[in-house]
Amino acid sequence: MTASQIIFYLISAFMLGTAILAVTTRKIFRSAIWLLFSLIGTAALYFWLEVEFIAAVQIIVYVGGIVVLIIFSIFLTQQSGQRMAKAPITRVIASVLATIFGFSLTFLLISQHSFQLTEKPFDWTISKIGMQMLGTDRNGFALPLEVVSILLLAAMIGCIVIAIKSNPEEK
Amino acid sequence: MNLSLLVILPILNALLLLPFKEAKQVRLITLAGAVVQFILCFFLLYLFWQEKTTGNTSLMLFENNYKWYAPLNINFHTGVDGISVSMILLTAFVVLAGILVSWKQEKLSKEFFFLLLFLSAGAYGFFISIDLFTLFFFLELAVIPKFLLIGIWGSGKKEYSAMKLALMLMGGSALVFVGLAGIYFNTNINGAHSFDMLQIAQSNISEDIQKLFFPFAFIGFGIFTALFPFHTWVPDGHSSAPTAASMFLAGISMKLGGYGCLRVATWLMPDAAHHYSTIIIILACIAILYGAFATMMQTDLKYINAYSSISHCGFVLLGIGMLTQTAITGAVMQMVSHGLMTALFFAAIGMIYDRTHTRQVAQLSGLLKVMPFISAVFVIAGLCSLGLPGLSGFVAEMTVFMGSWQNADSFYRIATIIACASIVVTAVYILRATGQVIMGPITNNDYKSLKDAAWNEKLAAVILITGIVAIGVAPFWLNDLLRPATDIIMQKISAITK
Amino acid sequence: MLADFFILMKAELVITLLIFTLLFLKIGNKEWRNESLLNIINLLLFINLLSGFFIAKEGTLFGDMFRTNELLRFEKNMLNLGILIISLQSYHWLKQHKHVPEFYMLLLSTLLGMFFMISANNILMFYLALELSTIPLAALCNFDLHKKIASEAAFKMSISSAFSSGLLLFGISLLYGTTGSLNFAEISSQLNGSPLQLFSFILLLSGFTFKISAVPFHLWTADVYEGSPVAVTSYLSVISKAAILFVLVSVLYNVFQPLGSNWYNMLFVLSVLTMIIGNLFALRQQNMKRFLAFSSIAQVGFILIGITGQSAEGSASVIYFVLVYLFSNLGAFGVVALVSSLAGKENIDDYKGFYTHNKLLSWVLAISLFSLAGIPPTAGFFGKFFLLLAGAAKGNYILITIAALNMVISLYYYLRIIKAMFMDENKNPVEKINAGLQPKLALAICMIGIIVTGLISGAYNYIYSLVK
Amino acid sequence: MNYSQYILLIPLLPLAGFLVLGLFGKSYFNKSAGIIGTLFLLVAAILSLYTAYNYFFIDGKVNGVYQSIIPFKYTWLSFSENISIDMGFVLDPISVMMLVVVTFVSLMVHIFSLWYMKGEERFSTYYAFLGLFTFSMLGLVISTNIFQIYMFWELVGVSSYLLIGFYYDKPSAVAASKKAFIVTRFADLAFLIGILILGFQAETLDFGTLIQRLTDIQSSQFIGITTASFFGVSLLTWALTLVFIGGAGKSAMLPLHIWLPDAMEGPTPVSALIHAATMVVAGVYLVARLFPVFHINQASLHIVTFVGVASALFAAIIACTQTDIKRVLAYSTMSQIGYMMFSLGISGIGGENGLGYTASLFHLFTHAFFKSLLFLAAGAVIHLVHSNELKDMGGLKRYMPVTHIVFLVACLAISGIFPFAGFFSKEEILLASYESNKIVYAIALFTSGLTAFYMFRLYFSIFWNKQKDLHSHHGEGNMSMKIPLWILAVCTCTAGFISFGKYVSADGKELASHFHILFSIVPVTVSLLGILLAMLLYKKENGKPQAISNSLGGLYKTAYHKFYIDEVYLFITKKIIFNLVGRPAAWIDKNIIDGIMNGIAGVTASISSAIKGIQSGKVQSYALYFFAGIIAMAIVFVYLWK
Amino acid sequence: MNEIPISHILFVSTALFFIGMYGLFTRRNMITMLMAIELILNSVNINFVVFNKYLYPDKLDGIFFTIFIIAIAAAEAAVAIAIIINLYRNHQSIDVEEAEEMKF
Repeated sequence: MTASQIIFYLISAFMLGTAILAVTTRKIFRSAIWLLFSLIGTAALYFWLEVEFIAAVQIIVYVGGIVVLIIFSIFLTQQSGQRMAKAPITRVIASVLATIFGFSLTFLLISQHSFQLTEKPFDWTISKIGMQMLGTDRNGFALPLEVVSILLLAAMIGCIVIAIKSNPEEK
Repeated sequence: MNLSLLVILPILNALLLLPFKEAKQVRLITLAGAVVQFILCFFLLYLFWQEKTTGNTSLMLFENNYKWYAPLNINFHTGVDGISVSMILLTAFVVLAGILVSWKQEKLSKEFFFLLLFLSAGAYGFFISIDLFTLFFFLELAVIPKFLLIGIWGSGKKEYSAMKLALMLMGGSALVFVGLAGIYFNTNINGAHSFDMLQIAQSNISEDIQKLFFPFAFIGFGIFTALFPFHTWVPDGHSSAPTAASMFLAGISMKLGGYGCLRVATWLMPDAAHHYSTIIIILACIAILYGAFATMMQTDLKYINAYSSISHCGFVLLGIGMLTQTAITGAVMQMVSHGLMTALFFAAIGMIYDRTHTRQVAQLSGLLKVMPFISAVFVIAGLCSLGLPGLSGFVAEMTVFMGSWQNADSFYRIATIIACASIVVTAVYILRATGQVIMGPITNNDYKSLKDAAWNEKLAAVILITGIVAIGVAPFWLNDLLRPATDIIMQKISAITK
Repeated sequence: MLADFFILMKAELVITLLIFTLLFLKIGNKEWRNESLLNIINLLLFINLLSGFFIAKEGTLFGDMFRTNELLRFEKNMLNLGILIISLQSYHWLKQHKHVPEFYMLLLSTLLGMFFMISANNILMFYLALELSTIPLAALCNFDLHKKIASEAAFKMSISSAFSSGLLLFGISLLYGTTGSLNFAEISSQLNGSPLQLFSFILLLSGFTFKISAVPFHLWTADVYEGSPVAVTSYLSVISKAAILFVLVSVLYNVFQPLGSNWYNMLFVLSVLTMIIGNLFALRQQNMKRFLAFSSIAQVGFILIGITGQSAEGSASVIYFVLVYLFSNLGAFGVVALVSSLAGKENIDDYKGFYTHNKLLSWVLAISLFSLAGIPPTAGFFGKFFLLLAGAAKGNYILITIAALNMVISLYYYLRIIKAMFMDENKNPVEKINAGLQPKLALAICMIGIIVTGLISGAYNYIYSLVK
Repeated sequence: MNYSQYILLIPLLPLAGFLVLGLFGKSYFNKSAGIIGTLFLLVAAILSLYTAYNYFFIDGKVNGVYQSIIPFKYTWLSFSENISIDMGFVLDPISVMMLVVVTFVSLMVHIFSLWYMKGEERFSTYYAFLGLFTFSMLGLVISTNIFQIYMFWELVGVSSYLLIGFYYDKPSAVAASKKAFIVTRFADLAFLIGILILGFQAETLDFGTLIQRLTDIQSSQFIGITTASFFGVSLLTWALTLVFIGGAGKSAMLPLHIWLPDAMEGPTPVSALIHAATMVVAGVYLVARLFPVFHINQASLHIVTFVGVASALFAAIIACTQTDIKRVLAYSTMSQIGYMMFSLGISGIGGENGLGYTASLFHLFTHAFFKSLLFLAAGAVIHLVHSNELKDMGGLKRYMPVTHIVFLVACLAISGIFPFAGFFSKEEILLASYESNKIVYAIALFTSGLTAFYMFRLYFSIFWNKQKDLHSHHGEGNMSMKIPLWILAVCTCTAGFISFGKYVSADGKELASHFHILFSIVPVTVSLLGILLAMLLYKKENGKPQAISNSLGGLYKTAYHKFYIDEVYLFITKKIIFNLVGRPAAWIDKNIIDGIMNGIAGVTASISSAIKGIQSGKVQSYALYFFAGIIAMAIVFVYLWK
Repeated sequence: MNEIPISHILFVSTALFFIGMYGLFTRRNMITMLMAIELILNSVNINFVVFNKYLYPDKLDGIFFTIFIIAIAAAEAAVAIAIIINLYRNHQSIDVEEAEEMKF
């Protein structure tokens, strides 16, 4: 077993472990933290995969953005120390069964599929990504970028309208 | 003559009502329109005859074919043969009488007449359609007005009845739809599917396909014409409906089913018709006898007539199931006859109900003394129902019997005998009702001051009686009208039976 | 090249322009009165609609990511029309609302998303457009800001759609893994029906059917419809569904044609389930919006039948039905919106005796419901007929029979409303509603649409020629 | 002779009377309706006498055989090339004879009713119905087509219904009319089926052709109908039996006679016309019409004989016990028709063998006169005493001398006393039966004695016996009452001298009248004995009849209750048909069939309610369902159903 | 590098996906549900990157898809959180079990 392999399994174990903790712990703040670790683990996986750009984006957007957002909203809506209520037991059982079954089925399908691995090198560079991101030709992603920008604008407007604190007398 | 006029006129008439508010204006306009339509129908008959006497032997006359949904090969194809003409005449009679009978309609009269006209447009459209799509369109068109008519202006458990009627009829048309789709996709006219009955009749649908789709079409249409055991909408629907709606329902709308069974199911799928004729006959016989016996036990006049309609419509199905020319002619005659007769019956019942506010046989008696005209109408309708010669019922039933008997096989003969037996039961229930309601001493003193029919009611009754007598005394004209048309249907059937 | 760009993306550009106009209106200093603002917006929407009819071209842009043609243009015009109708009929609700420009910005951005989705020629574009048309919608659901059920609806909407897009994404990733491309045409050429591909396709399909709320992916629908403002509900049930349906048809017919026999079976099962479950639930509803939600679920079942046709007739009938459905459902929602915003009543029981004071509105609702039920002479009849006919073309008469019988069940609950309005007695029926010009206009458009699109075959024939 | 110029007027005039009076009578000429109706009929009667004269004496006979002449025929409804219903007018001996009888008796009744029905509220309606009946009856006798006869058969049935129920506010009249119609309708059902069999096997509905084909044993039709069998009996027998049942229903033969006594609820002139002289003999007429075919199928003819004899005897026995004079007359009618029937049944064709046929129709002819006379006279009596019951009558000969005389004449006629009409016809019947079947003869003879007994029981009870108090003393009546009585009485006295066989015979050839003085001694003696017995018992009031009836005990009671046949019918209809068929049918319809339809709706609703839990409002459950859906789809579509 | 079979990496991503799903099914707090969604999206991202790198390295489709998903995830989270906050304000609870006013 090479070091690379060991690292992979460690990262994976870390990622999955924290993910499981994130969805099972009953303290909401801890849950957020475990999520943070899991996301960092994912970023680590990207590093291991040698797509550092994605790893960076992952850390910036997820860790720096979303998790912070979540933590803020936790502060806004909850006493952080409180233990969360448990889900009904039937639902838990059903969920466990569903996820395990779903997982086995999915993984069975994936593992039975023979992926045609190539030996071609995966060469990406930031400049290549940048060029394509703004390109309008065959491999350009300018249009998606524009769409996402509109989406972000709309999301922003939506958030403002909904979350803005309206004056009580206007009710 | 452009047959579309027959549809357009009532719809225009209905639309014309919209700006008016007064009940008087509304009914006058409706009546005027109906009279024009009535005349138009006779004009059609005249033209039809002229064409036929000048030797026009084509299957459908006054054909008009407008492209409608060209990609699906759906056309607005209209035309009439003798059967359609007779049905159109029937519709004209019943519509005119129905409008006259509901002359005094006060509650929401504009809506009432609007729906009546709409319903009649559906019936006319149905009978002139050659294209199956158009046919189906008009078939369904006629359902909802009935629902509203019963639900809004009806009596008794009207909502239940209206709902039941609408659902069962829609169920019927759902089955019809499957049948039609089956026919459509199994025709191949120059590489395209077709809804055109004339084209379908010429192309031969394979027997297996026919066997598959015939039941759909037949049962579907059969529900409209009270095929046993799908007849249960009939008693409730008829009895809850306002008079004119009952007349329309029994007089016209049940005929849509019979016409469809004949035109669509039997004509287009003769192999299957032949294959299933035994079942049809058994069901028809059950309907005839069972309907008659069930009628015997009814205590409400409208129920009596409704159940007797089941029995009478059984003759229609019997005639169709027998697959002989005479029987089929008889079936059509029975449709016409039953349409007129039952409309008359309902009119009479409505008139009685308007005055006495009851339809319970047990509560009525001796009406002959106070309202001789209405009683006479009632008796005439009853006599027609039990098949008195000189009235249309006799002609129709006898033609069916004659035609049925033509099948030499003993099964058919026994079926015929069973069907014949109903004439006794019919006599029993008609005479029971008549004896109780019309005859006997007046038991309720309130009835002594009741008025006889008003002019509009008299006119309505006279119109219908004229039709009944015209067929009863001189059936040959109807026979001559129908024979060429049934000939064509028979050509397809006899090709199989030989 | 640049001219091409403007012409081909005209619809999207106009919408974007509208969004930014509104943005500047909002940011600007002037305080607009809601009424005048609404009239301006309606006018703009009308111009937007008109603009769709001029100058068109076929072609692709952005390296095959975006495509347009006559059919897509027609579909976009339909959506434009729909949004205009919705805007007109929510006049009374918006009049009192604080965030009119925001409402329209969000609405239009979802519309933009739908346009991109319709025009998408790339699964990434498709996904992004889908999200663009979904995420702002979740915000829109919450636009009755102080109603708890609105928030609840919005939350359910956002979580459900996030979950569904998670599954969809997983499917897309697997699809990408098995085909190696994001471009529709290339994906199509790589499909071979291997189990993993089928699985990914199922995930993909579930994403679609979630949006059009086919059973068993429909559960969010009713709750969201009930809780949202009527305008949003009608938008959800008509426009957003319509857009997804257009895409679904084109994706299934063009991209996943190699898996045709597979998805035929799936749609068969889904449509049967959808019709039956939709009908069974619609039977028991008391709230008008919720009722319409289930009825629209049932409608989707019928639409799926049309899709199973796998022929030009099939897609033509689906698009045609969507057009009809747009008029019919918006007609119904128009009345519901009026009653809801002016009389404050949303339950079916409140509609008892509706006919006593509101004759015209009753007829409008009745005709719309008849059209939904597929009763002639309304366009709904033609729409349903063609759908079923298209479905029957494959010879699956079992499906057709089930569908035809389901139409009977559906008739029952539509008639229930009719019965309530016309037949039932009520001591306190809804008072006379003064609809005002804009909603009346909207209803008039719907009525004309319902009558004309059916009896006059032009619409269908045109769609058919486009599809062909 | 060109009959076609006027012949149609004979049936159409009464019809015109019906239409005119029916549509406008009530409003415009209620009072004069009687005159109008009578005038219409007078013309018709004259025309038919004229026709009879022409037919019998001028051009009916070709080569010594009476031909059937068809002056008018129109295809009314054609079913196929061969089978069509034709409306025609046939002239042959029996139809011409019937024409005369019907129009003549009808005319008498019309005239009589002018007095009898005077002041009735529905006077014009009454005449309208009479017109309708006369039209239908005429149509029946002139039928060229077996279906035509069926149509008019039904029409006479309905006219009879209308007339029986004329006093519609009397529940008993309503019930009687209903019963008459339904019972005969039941018989008509058999008739109809018989027609269907005959018509289709013979491939024609035309009488002439039908008889010709079915009597020609070489014809394919004959072979077809005789070889085909159903339950081991040949179709021909079936058909004829069924046709006969039809006839038996109308002619009130056992066991379908139950309607006839009740039918006496109608106005008495109506009973005279319909239920004595004309309609009830339609069955006889029908059998006579088809006689050649019956003759070739002896089995069915035996049935005719048997039923005829049984009815004759049975009715006579009951008649002896009844106390309602109209009922007595009704049973006597039934008995006499029984005579006619069995006379046909024992007859053959050709020469002497055909005596029964001739005798039967002769009796029909004479019976029409004396029985209508009896009824009209009875009507006069009832009019006077306002009761039908014998116990209310007695000693009336003082009050109504004319009635008394004519009644006596009629009684003598029916008892078969020389020289009254009944004597001749009855002697011929007895002779014919004597020659062919001794048992029949014996029963007939006994019945004849009974007839004399009960008729004179009636006569003596009404006109002699102890005088009862009369509440009204408005005399016997005016000329319009007396004229018909006199005319009929004269006919009763003279009709017997017509040598009937010259005109009517089974084969159309002349049949010399047989008149054996020796033979008639026995029957006349028997009749005289009957009269004597009646005289002893009823001429003066005494306790003997009561004593005799008491001593007969159960037998008398049974006869008095008409052998309980009514009760049997009542049981069958009320208990079996209504309770075991009608009620279950209605119940099944309401509960099972309708129940299933409603059940479908109910099941749908309950399924809907059962699955409502899916829509729990919990978004996580939704997600679970969502995912479960995907899994299910994946399993099904990836693995199971590709 | 290549000594790790692709299926192992896919195992990890799939597992992450289902862990997220489990969280979504069972967490009663709305915000934690949102977190579960993030896990799901993450697993998809891994898939894309892996497929791109191992199977189709000539184009950068997977990479781009991942980038866009991350952007969308942010937008989605933002809107969802806004809604949750609004709900909290109106209702004082973000327990999903209590958001079930509309049902059946």
